[in-house]
Amino acid sequence: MSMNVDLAVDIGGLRLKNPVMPASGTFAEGLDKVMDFNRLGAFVTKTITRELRDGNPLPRVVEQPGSLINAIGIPSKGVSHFVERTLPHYRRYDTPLVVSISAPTTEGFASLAAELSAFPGIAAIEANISCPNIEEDGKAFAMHAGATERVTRALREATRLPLWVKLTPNTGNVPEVAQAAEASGADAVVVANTILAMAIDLRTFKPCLGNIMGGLSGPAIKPIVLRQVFQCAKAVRIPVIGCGGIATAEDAVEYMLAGASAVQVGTATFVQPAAMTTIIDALAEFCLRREIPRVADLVGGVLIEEADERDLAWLDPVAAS
Amino acid sequence: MSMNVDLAVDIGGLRLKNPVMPASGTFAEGLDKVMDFNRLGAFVTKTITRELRDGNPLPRVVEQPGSLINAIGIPSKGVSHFVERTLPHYRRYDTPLVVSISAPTTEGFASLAAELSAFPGIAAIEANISCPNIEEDGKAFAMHAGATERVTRALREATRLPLWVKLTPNTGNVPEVAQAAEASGADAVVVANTILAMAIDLRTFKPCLGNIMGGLSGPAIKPIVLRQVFQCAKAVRIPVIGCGGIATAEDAVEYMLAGASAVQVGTATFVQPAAMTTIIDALAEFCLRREIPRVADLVGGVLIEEADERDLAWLDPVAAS
Amino acid sequence: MEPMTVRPDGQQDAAGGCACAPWKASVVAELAEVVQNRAVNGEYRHMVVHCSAEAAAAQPGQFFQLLCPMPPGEAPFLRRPMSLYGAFPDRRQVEFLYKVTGAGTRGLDMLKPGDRLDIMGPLGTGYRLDPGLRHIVAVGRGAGLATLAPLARAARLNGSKITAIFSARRPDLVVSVDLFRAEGAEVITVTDQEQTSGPANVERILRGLIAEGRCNAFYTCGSSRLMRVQQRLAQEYGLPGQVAMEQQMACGIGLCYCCVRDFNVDGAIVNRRVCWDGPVFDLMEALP
Amino acid sequence: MEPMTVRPDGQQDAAGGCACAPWKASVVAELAEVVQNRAVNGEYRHMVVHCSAEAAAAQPGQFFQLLCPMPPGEAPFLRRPMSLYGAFPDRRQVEFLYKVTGAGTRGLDMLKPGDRLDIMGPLGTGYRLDPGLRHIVAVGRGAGLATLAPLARAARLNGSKITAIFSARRPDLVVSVDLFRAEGAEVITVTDQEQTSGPANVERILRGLIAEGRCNAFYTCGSSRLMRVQQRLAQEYGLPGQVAMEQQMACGIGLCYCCVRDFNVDGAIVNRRVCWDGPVFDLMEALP
Ligand SMILES: Cc1cc2nc3c(=O)[nH]c(=O)nc-3n(C[C@H](O)[C@H](O)[C@H](O)COP(=O)(O)OP(=O)(O)OC[C@H]3O[C@@H](n4cnc5c(N)ncnc54)[C@H](O)[C@@H]3O)c2cc1C
Ligand SMILES: Cc1cc2nc3c(=O)[nH]c(=O)nc-3n(C[C@H](O)[C@H](O)[C@H](O)COP(=O)(O)OP(=O)(O)OC[C@H]3O[C@@H](n4cnc5c(N)ncnc54)[C@H](O)[C@@H]3O)c2cc1C
Ligand SMILES: Cc1cc2nc3c(=O)[nH]c(=O)nc-3n(C[C@H](O)[C@H](O)[C@H](O)COP(=O)(O)O)c2cc1C
Ligand SMILES: Cc1cc2nc3c(=O)[nH]c(=O)nc-3n(C[C@H](O)[C@H](O)[C@H](O)COP(=O)(O)O)c2cc1C
Ligand code: FES
Ligand code: FES
Repeated sequence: MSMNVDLAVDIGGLRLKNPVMPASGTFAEGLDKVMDFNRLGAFVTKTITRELRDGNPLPRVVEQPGSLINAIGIPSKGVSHFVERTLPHYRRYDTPLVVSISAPTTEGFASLAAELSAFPGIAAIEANISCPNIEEDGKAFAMHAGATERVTRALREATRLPLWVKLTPNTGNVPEVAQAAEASGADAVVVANTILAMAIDLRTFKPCLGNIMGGLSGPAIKPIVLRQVFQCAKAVRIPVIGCGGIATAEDAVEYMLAGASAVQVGTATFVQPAAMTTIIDALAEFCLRREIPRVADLVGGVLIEEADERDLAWLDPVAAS
Repeated sequence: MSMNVDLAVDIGGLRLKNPVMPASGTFAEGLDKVMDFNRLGAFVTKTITRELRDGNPLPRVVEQPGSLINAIGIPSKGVSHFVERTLPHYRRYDTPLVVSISAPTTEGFASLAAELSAFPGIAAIEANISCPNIEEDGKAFAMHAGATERVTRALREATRLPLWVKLTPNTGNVPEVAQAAEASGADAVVVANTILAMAIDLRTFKPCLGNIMGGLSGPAIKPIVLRQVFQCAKAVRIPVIGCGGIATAEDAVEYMLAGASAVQVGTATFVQPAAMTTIIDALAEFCLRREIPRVADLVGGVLIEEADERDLAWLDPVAAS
Repeated sequence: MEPMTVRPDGQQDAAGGCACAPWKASVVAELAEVVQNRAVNGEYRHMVVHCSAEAAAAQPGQFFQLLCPMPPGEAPFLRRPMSLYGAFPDRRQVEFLYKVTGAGTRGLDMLKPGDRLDIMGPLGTGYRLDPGLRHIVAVGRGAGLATLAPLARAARLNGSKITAIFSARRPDLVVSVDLFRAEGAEVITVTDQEQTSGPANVERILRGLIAEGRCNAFYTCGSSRLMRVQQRLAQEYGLPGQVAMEQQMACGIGLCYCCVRDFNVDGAIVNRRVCWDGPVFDLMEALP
Repeated sequence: MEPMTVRPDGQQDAAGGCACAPWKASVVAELAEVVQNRAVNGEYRHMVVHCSAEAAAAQPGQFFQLLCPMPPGEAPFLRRPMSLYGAFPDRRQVEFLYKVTGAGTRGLDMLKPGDRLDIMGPLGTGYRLDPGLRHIVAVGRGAGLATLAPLARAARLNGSKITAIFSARRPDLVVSVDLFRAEGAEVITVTDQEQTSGPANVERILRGLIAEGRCNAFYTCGSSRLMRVQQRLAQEYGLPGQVAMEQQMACGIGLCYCCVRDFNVDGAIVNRRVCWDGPVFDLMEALP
């Protein structure tokens, strides 16, 4: 069935056998009980940090209708545990491994990337810059173009591995931040991380999460992140990897039409553990049915009339209401 | 039943008999077929502009799971139609009328507010500054603290009516924008307008909306806007009016606990036309059941331990994942 | 039928027209009870629900907004507009005739007698039947046949004779024929399959009716092509007409302005809300 | 039972341990068919589903993640963890015993025989029963009784005798007693109502069993108070023990780290995922 459809995509020189991969923090070894890991477009690890970290106080998740708020934090066993245990584990597969990293400073990011680059088996680095930058009062790097530019440049100098930069949807101007990443050498941007959110327990009047606030993910955020992917794909020439609420092949197609070259699946895996392989199969079927020979042909394929295009520069929340 | 619970709230000097009112653009005269208008805390009109406007091309709405994307635009019959027809219509009720206004320039906002202030029957002005500012390349005023400060100051000088400023959730730092509004004389901030979003039709590969992008509203956005209300209520001393996905009394309570002094109900009315009066009744019942004598006692009542409070300054998307 | 609107609680309309009459809901969202829901042909389904007196007072051309149940894996969010197909105030029932096309109507399809369905209505402005009208013509196609259906009885009660021209793809897809005949109407069916449904043939039929004095007004719904034919004839013979229009809706009660269409009012293009200013409009003002 | 995991499609585990064995799912999310779902007492409901061979191979102490149907007006989003209450590989059935507490379990409550339920499992590490064990003690309370239940048969098959101490608020809320007795177990019930459920009394009973040589290992679930009693006795007498822990879960398969708990491993506090490293842990390492 998928014989006739070419599912491969190219992400800044890295060829993936299909455009479907996990979102960082929603994937681990255990999922190989559910799916054949060799079928995935790529692996993306939970974000790792140099130092050991505990993660946030419990409760760490609370469900909302059609979505999830999480404040897991980044519990990390540190870089040596990763190099000794995790890295060898994934070498047995022919699926490329993308390692998500984080650090509290520009220099921390750069040195972690440099250190990791020495080890074989890493296909790309995904810099999760939606994390607090202690040099900027705890604001996430990806909140601003300036900090994004600095950290991306430092990363670029630190590693020759393909460099993906993962943005936050919480800033007012994601395309501008994407441009900053592109200008300083990123090979791709991942759009996006979770949207900051909150819920209060009406029985106790306390926040539902130990961390008070957390990140919203899942189907409910799809229309928002899809818009950001569309805006970013217009703003940069490097590939955009879409991530936010993807649960079905239709969602993946929508993201690719909006301009995503590949997609990451996060929360959906918690609900349907085989979501990724189901999506890969259905994506092939979709292309077959619509007589699209290569899934890459979908990328940026949304049809917009010229007249509308002109107005895009103007488009702001506003027009929305 | 509601005899024992005092539902009244005070919004910067304007006393409302209860904290429930419609969100701009989701309310009109026709709803009096469904509910007794004298029961509402306030009326809020669809945003009006000085000039006649057509609104956006069709389709203007597309539904998503648990939410709606709209790109109605601001079709407006102009200010004289409003003064001659709409204003007199609402004078028959004892519910205060809040008039939502918009303009493409600071000066336009100020002169519209000044003009309206001459007419009796307006209890407050709600400035919908989530609209494109032609002086800033079409970016919405509320995207930046600076533009917000300028337009709020001009409005403050133009009218002695209570002044509510309605913010956009699309900016990276809503509390900062709220502070700018407070500093320049706003009596309250409304948090928030819709979240910019998009959907693509997989049959045609075209955007689902004539305007390409639109604003997301409805239950799916509640966790995001609730977080912004919580952040804003910590950042300003003026009342915060919560607006985003409120469909039940529980939602309203959650918003009030997060710091909202009153709430606006928008999209929920499209699904359950009597949502507002149902919420008012259930709010009274909730307070009765929990032995809360005045609904105003809920405001900002979320229980946060001291230790957590300390970390709040640090909180950024980041921590979320 | 549990009305979910606010109970008219005796609070008074303080400064309104009549300061003494307590406010009362004229549109309700209520849980009606499904009495029947079954296929009438390969395309349409017929649903009868037991409802409040307010809902059962609906007039021809008005519509309801139905909160459709969720079919597996789908979550229709907005209500779906459906024309009144029949209203029976005495037995407190309203009827709908619908085609399954997407998530919402797939949800309707699941309903079984005894199930609850949240209906909101009656909504919009229906067809006007002026007392003096001797003979009217109803021209419909597709879901338009559902919208026109309640006119049959209303015309009889008004003392107007009615001739219906029903257009469909195939003869077996024409609905409401018996309903119209039962009310004493003549029904002419035209179909694509028989190649009788083209505008030219319908125009020929209409000219015949006009010539015989059997067309004092047009009532139409469901086809722009046929609407244009009637506009031309209405113009030519100075006949009045009304058309029920469709448009995607969110609120259904005039709040959101998503359902607007352009109308030609004395040469000026005017924007109107289908749910509130219509769905029935003056034939001559409608634009396709 | 339509397995929804990827079909083992013959693709080979290219560089893995055995390069020739095709990959095969050991955990499946599948649509099982409800065979029975009914109340066993005022609090608990018993559900039997027909499922795949993989699912029916579940071991005592393992659990499933159930995708609960949506009750009216509620939309549980995450799956809900439920312990295996019984597994019957021969007739391809698994059983659950659950208490209705919120949206998800209210959804489960709606299921009728013949309905489909999306179950994912078996998950986690279950109880270990070492071959030589002569006599074990199972101590449970609340939903812990469900978790311990499959031990009864497993112990018999292992040749171990079993004594169960079941704690509940009231005698009528104790479940699984017949199930244990049928497998030849002795069951002692202690209840709040009879004031027999306090830790002191349970400790007295346990000391008696130890003295009689009828306790070579502790198996427990559902009460921190009773767990602490057993930890103390295990320490004192050098007895092994295992405890099944609960924690809120999202993924259920070790991906998300929301279900972590602290454990005391040789004096160091270590963070572990209940869904992946457990839910059954060494008794001495567990912290309440
Ligand atoms: C005033 C009015 C009266 C109507 N009366 C009838 C009737 O009696 N019988 C009947 O079969 N159909 C009628 N329709 C059309 C009916 O509303 C649509 O078929 C229905 O909304 C489709 O919903 P869906 O979820 O099945 O389809 P989807 O395509 O999944 O719907 C997606 C969205 O588009 C809207 N939509 C889709 N088709 C239409 C349409 N034709 N008109 C307006 N909105 C649409 C839906 O309401 C929904 O918001 C009427 C429409 C209007 C406006
Ligand atoms: C490994 C494991 C095995 C379990 N086995 C059983 C069993 O056999 N029988 C039984 O009756 N219950 C069992 N539970 C508890 C059961 O999972 C909860 O009662 C159920 O999740 C409640 O869901 P709800 O939607 O009805 O409640 P809600 O309170 O609405 O649930 C809200 C959220 O909290 C979580 N949650 C609520 N209570 C618990 C709890 N006690 N433990 C973990 N998460 C919870 C839910 O999963 C959901 O994510 C088990 C829990 C775990 C972790
Ligand atoms: C439980 C959980 C943990 C996550 N951890 C990380 C992380 O460590 N690093 C990261 O970059 N993103 C993390 N994310 C964000 C996801 O990678 C993804 O960007 C987000 O969830 C949106 O995608 P989704 O809607 O498909 O889940 C996490 C998300 C969830 C739900
Ligand atoms: C159809 C529609 C039209 C709207 N029009 C306006 C408007 O004219 N002015 C405005 O300030 N907000 C407008 N809004 C935004 C709402 O007032 C509200 O801020 C938003 O919908 C979030 O609230 P909700 O989730 O309760 O709908 C509109 C929203 C919708 C859905
Ligand atoms: S549907 Fe909202 S105005 Fe017509
Ligand atoms: S529930 Fe996700 S790691 Fe345990």
